[in-house]
Amino acid sequence: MLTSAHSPTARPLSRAQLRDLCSAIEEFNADYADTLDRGDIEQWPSYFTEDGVYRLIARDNADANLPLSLMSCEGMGMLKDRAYAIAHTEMFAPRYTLHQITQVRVTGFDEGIITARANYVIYETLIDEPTRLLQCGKYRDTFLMGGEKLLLKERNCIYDTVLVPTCIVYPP
Amino acid sequence: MLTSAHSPTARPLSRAQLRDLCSAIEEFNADYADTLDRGDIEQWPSYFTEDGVYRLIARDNADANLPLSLMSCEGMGMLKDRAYAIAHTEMFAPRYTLHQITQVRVTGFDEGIITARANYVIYETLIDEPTRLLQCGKYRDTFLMGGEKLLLKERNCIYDTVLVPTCIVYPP
Amino acid sequence: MLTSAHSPTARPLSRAQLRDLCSAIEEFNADYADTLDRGDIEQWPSYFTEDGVYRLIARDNADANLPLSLMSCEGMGMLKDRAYAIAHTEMFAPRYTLHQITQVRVTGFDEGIITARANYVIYETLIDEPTRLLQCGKYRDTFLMGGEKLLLKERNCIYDTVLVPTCIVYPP
Amino acid sequence: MTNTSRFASSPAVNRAEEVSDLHWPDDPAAIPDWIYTDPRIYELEQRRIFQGRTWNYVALEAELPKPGDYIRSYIGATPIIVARDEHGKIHAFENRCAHRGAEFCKTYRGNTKLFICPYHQWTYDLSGALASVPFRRGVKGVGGMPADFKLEEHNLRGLNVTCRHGVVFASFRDDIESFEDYLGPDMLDQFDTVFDGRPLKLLGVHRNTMPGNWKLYQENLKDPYHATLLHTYLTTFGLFVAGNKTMILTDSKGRHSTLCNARPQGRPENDQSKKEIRSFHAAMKLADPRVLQLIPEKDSPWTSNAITIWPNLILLRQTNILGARQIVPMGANQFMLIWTTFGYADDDAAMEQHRLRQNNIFGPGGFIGIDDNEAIKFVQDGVTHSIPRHGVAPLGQDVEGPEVVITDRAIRSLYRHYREEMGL
Amino acid sequence: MTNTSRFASSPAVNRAEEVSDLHWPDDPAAIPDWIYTDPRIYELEQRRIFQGRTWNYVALEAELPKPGDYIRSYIGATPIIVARDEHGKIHAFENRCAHRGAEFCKTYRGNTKLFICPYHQWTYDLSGALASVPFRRGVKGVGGMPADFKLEEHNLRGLNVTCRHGVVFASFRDDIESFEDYLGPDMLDQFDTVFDGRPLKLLGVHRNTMPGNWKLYQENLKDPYHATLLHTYLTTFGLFVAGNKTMILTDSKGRHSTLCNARPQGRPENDQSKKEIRSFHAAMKLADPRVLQLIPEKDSPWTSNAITIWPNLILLRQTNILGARQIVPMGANQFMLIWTTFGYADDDAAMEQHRLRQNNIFGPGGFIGIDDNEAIKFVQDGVTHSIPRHGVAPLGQDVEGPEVVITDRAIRSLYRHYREEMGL
Amino acid sequence: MTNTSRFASSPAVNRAEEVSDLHWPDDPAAIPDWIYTDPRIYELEQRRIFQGRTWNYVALEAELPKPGDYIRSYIGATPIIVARDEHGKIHAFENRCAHRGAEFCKTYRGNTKLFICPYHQWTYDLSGALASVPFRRGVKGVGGMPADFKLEEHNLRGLNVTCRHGVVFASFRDDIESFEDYLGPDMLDQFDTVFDGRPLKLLGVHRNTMPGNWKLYQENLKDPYHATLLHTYLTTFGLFVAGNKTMILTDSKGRHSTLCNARPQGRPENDQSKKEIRSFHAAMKLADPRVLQLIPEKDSPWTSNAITIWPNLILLRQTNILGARQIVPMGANQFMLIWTTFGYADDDAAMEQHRLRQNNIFGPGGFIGIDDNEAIKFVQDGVTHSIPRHGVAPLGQDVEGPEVVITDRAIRSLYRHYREEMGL
Ligand code: FES
Ligand code: FES
Ligand code: FES
Ligand SMILES: [Fe+3]
Ligand SMILES: [Fe+3]
Ligand SMILES: [Fe+3]
Repeated sequence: MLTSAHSPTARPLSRAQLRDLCSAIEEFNADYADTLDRGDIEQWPSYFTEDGVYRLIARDNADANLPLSLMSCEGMGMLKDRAYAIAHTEMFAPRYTLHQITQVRVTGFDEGIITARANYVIYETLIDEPTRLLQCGKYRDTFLMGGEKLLLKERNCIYDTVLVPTCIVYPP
Repeated sequence: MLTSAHSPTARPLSRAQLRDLCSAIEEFNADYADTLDRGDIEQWPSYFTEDGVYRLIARDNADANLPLSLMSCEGMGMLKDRAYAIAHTEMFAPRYTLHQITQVRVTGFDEGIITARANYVIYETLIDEPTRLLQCGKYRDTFLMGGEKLLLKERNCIYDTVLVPTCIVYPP
Repeated sequence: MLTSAHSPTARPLSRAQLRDLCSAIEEFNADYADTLDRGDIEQWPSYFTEDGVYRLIARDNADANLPLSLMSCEGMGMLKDRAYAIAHTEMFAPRYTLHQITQVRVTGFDEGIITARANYVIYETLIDEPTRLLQCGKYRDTFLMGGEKLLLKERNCIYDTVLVPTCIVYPP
Repeated sequence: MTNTSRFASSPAVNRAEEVSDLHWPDDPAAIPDWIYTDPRIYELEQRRIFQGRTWNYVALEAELPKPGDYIRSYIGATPIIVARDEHGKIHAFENRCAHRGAEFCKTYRGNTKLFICPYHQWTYDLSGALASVPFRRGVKGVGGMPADFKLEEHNLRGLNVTCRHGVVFASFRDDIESFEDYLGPDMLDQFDTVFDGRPLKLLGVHRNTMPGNWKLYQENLKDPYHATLLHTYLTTFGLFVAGNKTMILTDSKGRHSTLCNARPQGRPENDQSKKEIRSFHAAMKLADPRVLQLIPEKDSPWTSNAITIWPNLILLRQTNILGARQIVPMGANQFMLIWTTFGYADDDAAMEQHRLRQNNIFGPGGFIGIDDNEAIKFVQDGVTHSIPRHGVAPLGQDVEGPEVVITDRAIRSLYRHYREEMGL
Repeated sequence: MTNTSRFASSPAVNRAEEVSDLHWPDDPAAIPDWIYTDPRIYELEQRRIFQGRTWNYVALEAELPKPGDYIRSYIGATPIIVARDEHGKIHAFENRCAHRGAEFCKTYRGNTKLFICPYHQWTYDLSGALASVPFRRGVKGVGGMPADFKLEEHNLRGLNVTCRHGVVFASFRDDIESFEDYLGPDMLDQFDTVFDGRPLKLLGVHRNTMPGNWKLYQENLKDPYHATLLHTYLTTFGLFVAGNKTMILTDSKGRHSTLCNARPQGRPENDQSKKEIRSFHAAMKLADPRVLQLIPEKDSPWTSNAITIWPNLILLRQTNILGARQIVPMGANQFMLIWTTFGYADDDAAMEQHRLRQNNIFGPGGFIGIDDNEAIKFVQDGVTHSIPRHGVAPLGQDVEGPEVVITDRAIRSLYRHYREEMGL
Repeated sequence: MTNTSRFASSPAVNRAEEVSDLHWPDDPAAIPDWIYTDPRIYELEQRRIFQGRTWNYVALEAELPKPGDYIRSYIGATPIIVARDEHGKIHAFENRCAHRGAEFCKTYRGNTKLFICPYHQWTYDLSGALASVPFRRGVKGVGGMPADFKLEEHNLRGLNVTCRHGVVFASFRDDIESFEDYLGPDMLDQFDTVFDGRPLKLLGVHRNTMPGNWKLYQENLKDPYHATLLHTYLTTFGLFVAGNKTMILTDSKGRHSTLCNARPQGRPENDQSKKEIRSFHAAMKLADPRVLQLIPEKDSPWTSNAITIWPNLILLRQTNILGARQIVPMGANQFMLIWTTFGYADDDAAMEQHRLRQNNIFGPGGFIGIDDNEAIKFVQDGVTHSIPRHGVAPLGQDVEGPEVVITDRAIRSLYRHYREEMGL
């Protein structure tokens, strides 16, 4: 289950390898968050592989094994369609978002496929309104390591904030 | 005093050693938090040594040198008793919690005893209620390094959120 | 623009160098935050070079290229004057603050000058009031590396929380 | 229902009745701000509408398939429980202990034989009847309940329950027409196009808070004008376009409505009406069109049916998405939406996946959901902070036929009914 | 008290008096929801109860041992300061500057000779008397205070203060009986079992907000029914069990009460009453029993005394824990609890450590504290969101003796007193 | 202004009028708590003051230099837009769509030709006039607006606008005196010392919420007593000292005021008045004195002018800082401050840098801003939680001359005017 403990790793990694992978993912997440927090949504798909999958999942649905997602992109086409919609066609008040991503943890490594997790919190600020907590949750990730470069094969965002405040515009 | 600056280290550590210890503690804290945030409270004592001490301390009591703790476990017996009570006997509404642990800092190392600190924030989500900040504070830790494995000899959680919202069910 | 993507680095750094710089900055930020969160404001200037610059900038002013800062210190004199005023002459209710600094990212390195960024969130707690989010934003930093020791040549804090709750006493 | 003597109305509600200073404007197209902002109106709505002679959506049967299954739900702002007893019968009752008033059930859903209030362990069965109280006879022969204490006088407050084609509705009133008469023939027909009697399969539930008055959401789904203007995904891809074949139905009382739209094959040609639509993006193409692909599954002439059932349900069939949206008011300026998404039990894996994929359109992160949620916030911001006056819903005429699309007819008919029910 | 002309009552309070629409039910066991939810009742309570003829707990002397020591405290919702002057006398006064009204003291505790309001530096002594104002005579002979300005007419609003055995109580009223008469002989006797005159030692203070009406907390401690049902730690380990020797006292006015319980040696045998208690875990054992170990220290026949002193104090002696809980109302649906935990000054290190360890039972993170805090939230959730009616407290009879444990007698007697004081 | 029939006053305001239970104290120096805490007073202020015959600051022309430039602003709590049309004329109108009421503009500032409400795309020009509505004639000849629908009857609610020396003021009333008459000769003269007609340059804007009633901020700037006591930066460095040459002006109605102070060369000698000032730090020296350096730029005898223009503007010239502070009430106990900081268009780079540096003194992070913001919170905390009464502003005499510094004269004159306007 998506919210259960981390999957066993295929081949155990050395401390050093783990540390390197972990810091590489931390860098990846820092850039991922900065791209979104700048509102540069059309760059967002570039963090995924061609067949990359993105899902935003309410924790109660995950716990009940219900398959519905709040956002769901299967592959680059749907990732780009969502990015385009947010950038050009959806109507919403301008907003600032800020990510805090912590506790990045590599949970598996096999044949260049890395499984990892992290916690995220997103703050949202609307004009002349106080900053509020938009959502907090967990990333459950699968990365593809291509040389030095990491790409997301799959990012599942399991959010605790089941009662969504108004709506989620930018993907967490 | 628990909220004062960090204690001097016995023998100075090399940058590399510091970095390794720091990332090891970051992994430890990631697992510690994930265990609690999954609600798997009965695994919580396994992060401590047999004589491990856990204390949850209001910052105003700490600053005033008052000895009272909101939670206090001296050794594995009391750690397990609290875990059991939360898992089986205490009455509370189901809730999600999410930790964010940041600024892990190794402040001392001597004979396999590591002193470290970190900041934590915990978000709590009740059914059909918005996510709220439950508590923020500082870890003041002493770890025992047994080979690759770290265990807490002592974790003092000094919390800024002196005015506790309702109650603290899961130990921070 | 201060809120735009990160500047290109002069000479590319190796993964290992990047990692070392990054963890050095994380340590620096941990100490910086701990100093402020202990209320030890008069130590705050010691994190800067003699010609160090500190600015606290509302994101909407930054985006509109308006030069105004909420706080602005040009050099050690103004840094110390602000620290002294907070410690000795300004009138405000006692408060706890807690920083969370995440996503530290080295964005450039040249001749011992490091450019880096991070996200920060600050929680404020007043007596008999709930902890509240005081401000969230981004650090845009320039460090001077003197041997092992880092100092801030420039720290720009670009805050999302444009609608400041009451006032900002301690510099973020 | 039992121990009705305990169900006196609240002072808040009594005081809410003092609304003599509120005057509805004469212009039949005008809607006064105060129905969105005045807390007295909110209180009055709880009693006159949600606790009045209305059928309120509370659950899908698919959410509680087995005996002992239950879910938390709401009627108006009141938390309730919907449960299926050992005989398969569905009951609904208030989530408030008959002893000291605790909201005892704090889980989304579950399966149980008994509900035990944690405070003093009063224990209720799946029908909400009080089954036992501890120490009823005291200890050692002293204390405990009075000799004349009757369990059956302390049941949970039960609700009147009805089901149709797998959908559960409840009412605080026993003296109410059947659900079928409540809907009327046309709406019932629409209802049955979504719920044709086939067993349903629950796909998931989303919840969000909306910073606006709950009625703004009812209006939104009775407002074809915005549908063809605000939503690029509807206009550009022809899902709902003024030029399409359209039908707008209301029931005889004007409280329920349906917007039907027939999506043309392929992309709508760049017809006359496009010029007026700023949200129309002629150039826009989807990199992955599956999200909008229509897999024929009904012999309905319509590709979308947006059904509003007064007071708390929106039913939406759009392309292959099926969803129920439950409105839970939370004060004059906020409400909760519960989006229950489902398919049919006999969907194959591909069809289920298709519905899940298509659901990107709706919900609090959906291409269309975001537009509407934001628009409703904008309206509440406006009516809350500007100088109070009234808005206008002047489009179309009340006598026009169902095919007229640029009309506020359904909004005006709703408020005629609303004023009667509220005595305004 | 001084310049009483300045203490006219507020419009809010005046309007709060218009509660003619509120009717208390006839059933003597019934408690109406509106006492927990109506803001007018909350306002009225501030004036009739907390500002009325009541003794309110405000501090322990051990919190301000030395001259110049002070702490922030509250009566009802009103912030006050409790200070010890240079002669050792304890004073209490409002934390509101007599000039423009600033709440000038913003520290939990401290030591000072003078209180200086930061806004314009009006300066008060430790009795709350205005000592000086800057520029009283202006500058260069012009401006400043009027010639007839009298410092003594602008003191901080002083309170009537009394101390007993190291506990400080205060009242807004001078025309009030002595604290001893206020408690009455039985309660005074109970009070003295906790405060036997030995000097106390402060161990620490915890604070939490409770999402409920403040009276629910008074009820909770007057409710032996829940004590023996809700709390596994009490029932399973025999700290409070219906089967134990028990006594429930109230004062003659019915506003104060004590629940006494005598814990049997070792673990309670699996007696009759256990069957009714779902919270009883026969199998449960403690890996470290020190938290429950009873170190005999009093010749009292009781091992626990839960004393409620109207309106804002709960005193608890449980095993070797000693604590005072101060209730600070913060609106109809919220209050703050201040848990002050202490021992005796002559405790040795082991006994102090024992009390600290045992305190895991209580407080906002305590094994029992969590149960109660959650239960009170459940009740407030229920009475706030369900259809307003009344709860029932029917257990036992008003004429029964103090040994009857399964009874709501103390709750009913409280509300008889409450209705008199409130004129409801 | 247009379609005034739509601008009936709100029930909230109607009910707010029922304040007959509020009695202003007889003592002319007394100010009752309820003007800071009662929501009815807040509602009444919106109508009688902010929507009454007042000129409200809404923008600097420098914020919208080009045709099509606009900013969001407020009058009282009402969101408005200030825009410059293609002819360079400045307009102000409510940020509320004339259709269903959406607050359609959600950006701080921008440039546009048209304002398009997102919900149904009603489109307004830069004067707030309704330019078009989509589907006005329906589709295929049916639906759409009634034949008699007139665009000009659905303009945005326009405001009466006036500009002086680059500052934009607006009023909901047309029947109001000119801005010059509104200020009166003395205040106008003060206004012109800050705004001497030279073009301005916007340096930036800060915003913060203040946990207090908005009038406390007006008082703060009419209160020389606190200025010379609270602010170390003023007292220690002689920026505002009782001993300095000072002038306190009010207009004939007593609603506007100016505090002028002439800072002596160098540091103020340790004169008599220092003894009374606890905030005076004789020892304090600045490591970098540039923040306080005075660069002569005006032939004014004063180095600081603190001008309060009723009801929503504070103008501050201090040393070389120039700033406008706009007050936006947000309920009885909160307001927003918008700090607009500027220089002159002809400042050289060094002067601009100097102003920016000096601005460390003011704003929500300024050496003086922090003092005041905290002090105002303290007062609101006090009047909110203590027993309602009244504060006093007794300093000085109403007949004294403008040179008297230790006086509350300007505060008393404000409240005489306030009572008239409010009918209290
Ligand atoms: S409140 Fe439910 S059993 Fe007492
Ligand atoms: S408010 Fe206290 S001195 Fe003025
Ligand atoms: S609300 Fe503005 S166009 Fe309809
Ligand atoms: Fe819509
Ligand atoms: Fe209890
Ligand atoms: Fe000031």
